[in-house]
Amino acid sequence: MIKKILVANRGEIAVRVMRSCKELGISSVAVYSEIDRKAMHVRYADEAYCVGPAPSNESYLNAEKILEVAKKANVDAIHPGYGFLSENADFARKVAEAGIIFIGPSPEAILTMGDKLTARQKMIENGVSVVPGTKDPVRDEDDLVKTVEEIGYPVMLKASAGGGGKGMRLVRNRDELISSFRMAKSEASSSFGDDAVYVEKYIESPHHIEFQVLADTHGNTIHLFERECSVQRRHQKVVEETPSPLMTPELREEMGKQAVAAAKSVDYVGAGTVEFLVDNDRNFYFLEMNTRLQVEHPITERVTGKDLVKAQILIADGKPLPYKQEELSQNGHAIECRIYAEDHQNNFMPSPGLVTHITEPLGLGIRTDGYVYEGYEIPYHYDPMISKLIVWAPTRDEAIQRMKRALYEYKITGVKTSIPFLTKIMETKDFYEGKYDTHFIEKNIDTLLEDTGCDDACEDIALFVAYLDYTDKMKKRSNETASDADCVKSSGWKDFARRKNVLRF
Amino acid sequence: MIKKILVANRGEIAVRVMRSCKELGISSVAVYSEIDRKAMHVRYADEAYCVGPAPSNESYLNAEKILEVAKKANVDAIHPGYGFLSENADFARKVAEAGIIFIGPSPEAILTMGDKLTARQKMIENGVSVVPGTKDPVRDEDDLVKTVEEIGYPVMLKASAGGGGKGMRLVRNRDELISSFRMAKSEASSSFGDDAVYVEKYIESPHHIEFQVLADTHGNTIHLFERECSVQRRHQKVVEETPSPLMTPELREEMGKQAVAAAKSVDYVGAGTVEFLVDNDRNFYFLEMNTRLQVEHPITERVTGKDLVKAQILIADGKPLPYKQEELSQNGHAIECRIYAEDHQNNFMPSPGLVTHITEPLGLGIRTDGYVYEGYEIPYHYDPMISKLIVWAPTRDEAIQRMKRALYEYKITGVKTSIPFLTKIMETKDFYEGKYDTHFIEKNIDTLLEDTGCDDACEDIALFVAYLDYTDKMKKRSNETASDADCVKSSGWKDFARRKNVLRF
Amino acid sequence: MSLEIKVKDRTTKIEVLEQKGSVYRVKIDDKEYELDVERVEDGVYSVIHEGASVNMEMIEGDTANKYNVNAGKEHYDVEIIDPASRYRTASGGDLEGGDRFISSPMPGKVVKILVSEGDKVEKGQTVIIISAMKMESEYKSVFDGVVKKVFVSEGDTTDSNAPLVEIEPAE
Amino acid sequence: MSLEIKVKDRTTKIEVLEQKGSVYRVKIDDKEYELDVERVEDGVYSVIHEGASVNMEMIEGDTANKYNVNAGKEHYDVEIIDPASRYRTASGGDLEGGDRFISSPMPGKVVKILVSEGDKVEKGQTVIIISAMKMESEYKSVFDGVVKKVFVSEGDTTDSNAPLVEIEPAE
Repeated sequence: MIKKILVANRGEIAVRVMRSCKELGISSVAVYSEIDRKAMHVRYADEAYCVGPAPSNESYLNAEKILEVAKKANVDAIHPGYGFLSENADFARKVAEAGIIFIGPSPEAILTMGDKLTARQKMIENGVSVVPGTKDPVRDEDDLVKTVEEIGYPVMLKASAGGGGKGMRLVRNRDELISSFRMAKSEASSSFGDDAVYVEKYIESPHHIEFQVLADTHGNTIHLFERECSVQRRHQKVVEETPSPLMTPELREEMGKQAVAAAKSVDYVGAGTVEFLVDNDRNFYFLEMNTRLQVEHPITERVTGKDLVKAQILIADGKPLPYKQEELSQNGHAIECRIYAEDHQNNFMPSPGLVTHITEPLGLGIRTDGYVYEGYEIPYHYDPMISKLIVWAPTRDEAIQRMKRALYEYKITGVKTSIPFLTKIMETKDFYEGKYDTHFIEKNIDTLLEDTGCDDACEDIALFVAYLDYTDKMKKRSNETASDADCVKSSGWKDFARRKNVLRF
Repeated sequence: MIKKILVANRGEIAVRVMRSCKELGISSVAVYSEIDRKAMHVRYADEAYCVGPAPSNESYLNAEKILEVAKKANVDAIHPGYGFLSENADFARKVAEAGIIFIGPSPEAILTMGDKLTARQKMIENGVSVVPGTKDPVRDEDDLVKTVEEIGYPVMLKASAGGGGKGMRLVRNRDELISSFRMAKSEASSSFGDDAVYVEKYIESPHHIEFQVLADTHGNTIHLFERECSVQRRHQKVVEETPSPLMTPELREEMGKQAVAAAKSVDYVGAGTVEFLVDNDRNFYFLEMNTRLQVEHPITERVTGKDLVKAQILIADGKPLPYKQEELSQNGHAIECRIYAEDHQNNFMPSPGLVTHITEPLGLGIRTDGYVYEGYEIPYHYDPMISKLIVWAPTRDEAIQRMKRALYEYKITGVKTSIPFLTKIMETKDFYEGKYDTHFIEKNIDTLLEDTGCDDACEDIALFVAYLDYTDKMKKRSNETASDADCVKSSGWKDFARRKNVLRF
Repeated sequence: MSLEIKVKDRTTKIEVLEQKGSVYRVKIDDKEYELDVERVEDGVYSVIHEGASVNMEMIEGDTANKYNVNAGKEHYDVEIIDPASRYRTASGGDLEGGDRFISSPMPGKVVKILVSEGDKVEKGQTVIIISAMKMESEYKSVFDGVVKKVFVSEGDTTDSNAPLVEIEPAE
Repeated sequence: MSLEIKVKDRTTKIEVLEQKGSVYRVKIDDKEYELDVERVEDGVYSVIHEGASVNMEMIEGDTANKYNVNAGKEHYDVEIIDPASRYRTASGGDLEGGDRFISSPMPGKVVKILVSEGDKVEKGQTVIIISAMKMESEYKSVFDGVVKKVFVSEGDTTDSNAPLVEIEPAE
């Protein structure tokens, strides 16, 4: 039986995994980089060991060192979280070779799903829909016409050697096909010295919808319904929700079946996610499978009531799944907002630094998974995501209202965060009507970045508070200068940090 | 339509009500006493008005002043929360007379349920079980035998003029009856100069189980199942859970019916709670009806998924209940722990003061309803409850594990809290086996107060950390003494507060 | 620097042998420890000892040299015996005779005074009742003695730690 | 004390007429306000203005006299024009010419330097690329000019606000 788990990760996911360990009475072991000594996962764990300097490749990606700690601390299993070593087949193999349970699928499953072309081939063999197209170049114009007619318009012509939009042509009908093909070839030739062009179905208004799957070592594979993840910026998910506003019971059943088929095709074990592209007509295509826990798993937990990390541990321990497909249902609606330390008004620049103050939203239907605390300095070496805000309500409308309320309550000072940007998303018509696809942020970027001014009085008050804070600060600082160094230190983190800056400049 | 609500309360419940207002797009108006200027409900509200000095009777109980603010702020309705004016029929009447909606039942319903004897009579008339007994004195020994046989053993003989245990006799069978009756009479006579004695059914192993009811102005009255509240100290609830471990589907149905009948007997409107005593044989008796929202309402919200404050507002607005009895069900298990600022090792003495640090528990299945924040000074004028911790899980076992995890995460420094005491409750055999009644704390008090020592190393570490903190503090303080007053102020709340203390002593 | 610290009935001596950044090598009575101690928040410490991660919260007592240490489920009342008596001197109060003065740790209202000046009192006898946070607390004498002074009247509002009643111990 | 404050394109003058505890009577340009302002937490203020409860968070900018004020959904970049220039003098830096120095608000790693000393640069031209938190950011010149000094090399780790490149504006 698993009694001690090493969590090979940091940040919110490390803490989240340890929470489930604690509820199961399992000891948790943290690993940390030198800069993370004060990080929450170190404080939360029962044991903690330093594995190297701040850069990830010298610490959280240092498989050898992590394995060494695992053996020294005598752990039964390793949970990789997401990111870092979570989809590293080599690491999974080494863990197993050391006689330790890797909480995740087999190295073979990781490898197969990690390679796009192999995965695509595997899906085709197992009856899972993929984006139609030829991965081989089309040379002949008659072949092209035939192929495109099989795929159906619109299609995208792409240069095989291509990239950066060069040699790409969107073709909406037969009339444009041949001329576009010739232009694409000529452009490809002049750009890359290779005129090979292939064809792929063009998905208009693509929705990114994924299915959560769980598979045990006894041959049971189930799905825990979908997550809608179309609110993305540069392929980075920003808001997720479940159920998807686009979903129908029929589509859910069909996609769920294919998600299970995808998992079974690689003898998948553990928790995984099958990602699909879905168009407005509800055609769906396999995109990829993530062979680990996802950032957005909490919304699935909230509507199904299941603890996915506990399920992972149970499965890794060789237990059969404690619930069957037909026992699962979706109760109400859940939305997750990812809180980043970033400045959306300045090109979404990351904003690490010292967190001087946090107020977490509380009350009915709110879950936060975070790891930063007051006085914690967010390091610049890692991901800028500092917390996840998950709300639940019986209906989607109420969930959106609740999310707005929670974002209003969430106060983080010291660093800039994506909270105001997320609030704008909740207020955007396309979002609250549930009519959005992966172009949503791009399409609405002007409104999303717009500064809603308040009335003059509100602006005047802001000015006065700035005035008060400033004069107060100046008064303090001149006193500090007059007194000794120890006193300055005792006047709190923020002043101390500022002093450092001042001296550095 | 209700667009603006005044919340005539403070603390966590004021904030909790405002949260639902915000989600409904309703403006909230706070009232506050002079000492509460920085309290969370003032910060949370859209508007805030001072209504008097710190003592409750000069501020939160000052009906005239609150009504004045309500008129000035032009509110549509007043939500009284719990405590303070929430069960004051006179206040409810005045609010209505001012043309403002009182979010609660009619003054008549409040009055009827507020008087124990009237309520008892009303229940008897409406077929709701009450604790069997004679409220009139029994004079004749033959009458006594007959009455007691109707009630059934065991019974309690009580002096009508009595109090403090004098003239009270527990009678378990016929043999003891007459001699006990004579002794009770003689004791009553010598103690109070009045030998009148009456009989009441003695409830062994009493469970305090209550039913949440909701009634609209269209004649719909439903219940939202039970809450088990037997973990009490001096009639103060400490832990509540739902479902009750004692409950059966049949008992639930029967009690639910009587709870609805109790509400209907007074034409109840709004959210209310019908409290019952239940014995180990699952006989149940009406205790009283609370004509307001209860502290422990969140556990009902969690298993039913319904927002009770929103329901209250909807009902007050004249809308019909949006759900029917048969649409409601209990999903999983919820437990609430009340966090008090108190020192359980020192006779549960309240421990107000400056909160220097808080870490709220986060993650799956956790809800906290609080109002204190870092740097907030808990005033000694009001209730010492600082927050409510509510957990949910699919099963009772998992909910207890989760509660233990959440209590482990919950860190409040500066004041002593009931967190360690609550942790002990979760670990007590009677509790986790679900076999407890209102004698639980009394029965287990020794274990609950016991100090679980950890090993020597742990104790030594504690000593060393105390040593470090102390020497660091002394170093700072001697520096402060050397510098000017402004600098001391800038060195933070805690030192400032301590300085005050030092000067006072 | 070496200090004596009292916990329960035990008095220990603490000596820091070496410090490198946050890592301390210390001697507590006869045992040596290597402890990585970081103050992560106000009054909150993260300690790593031979791989074990331990969290400690320091709740200051009535005086600066007293702590209630919260180490998860365990609580220790710890008192630092500081030979330099820096705090006591700085405070100006007569803390040595602190028990003579009955005081309440929190502000409150005087509900009832059960003694008068000159009254004899026994150890454990309730002297005064203070109400705070909707609860009444009884304050008792910790020794046999005589009431020397009553500083407050019934109905008074009192500050935290303000002296309420002074009792002179019997010889 | 009266100070000038800049927000967006507007420069306002603030004058405190009267202060009673937390209640201030102030004149902002031509308007008078009575504001009850309490600092409730570090950088967090509660303001009551004619009954309206408003919360403001003050996020300090690159220099002490700059703030990003968060008032719910609204954000203001506010700059205080302090005639005493206390901060600037205290800091010892030449903030008046701050724009000459390209710097990153956070520590990071120099990915690429696109200019050399002596190069002419145009307004908006990318000068250096810094990587931090898994993201690369381009830093551009804010005026036409000439690269006077490059303080760092590719691959260097840099501190927050450390000067990276100095550009001398064209006349």
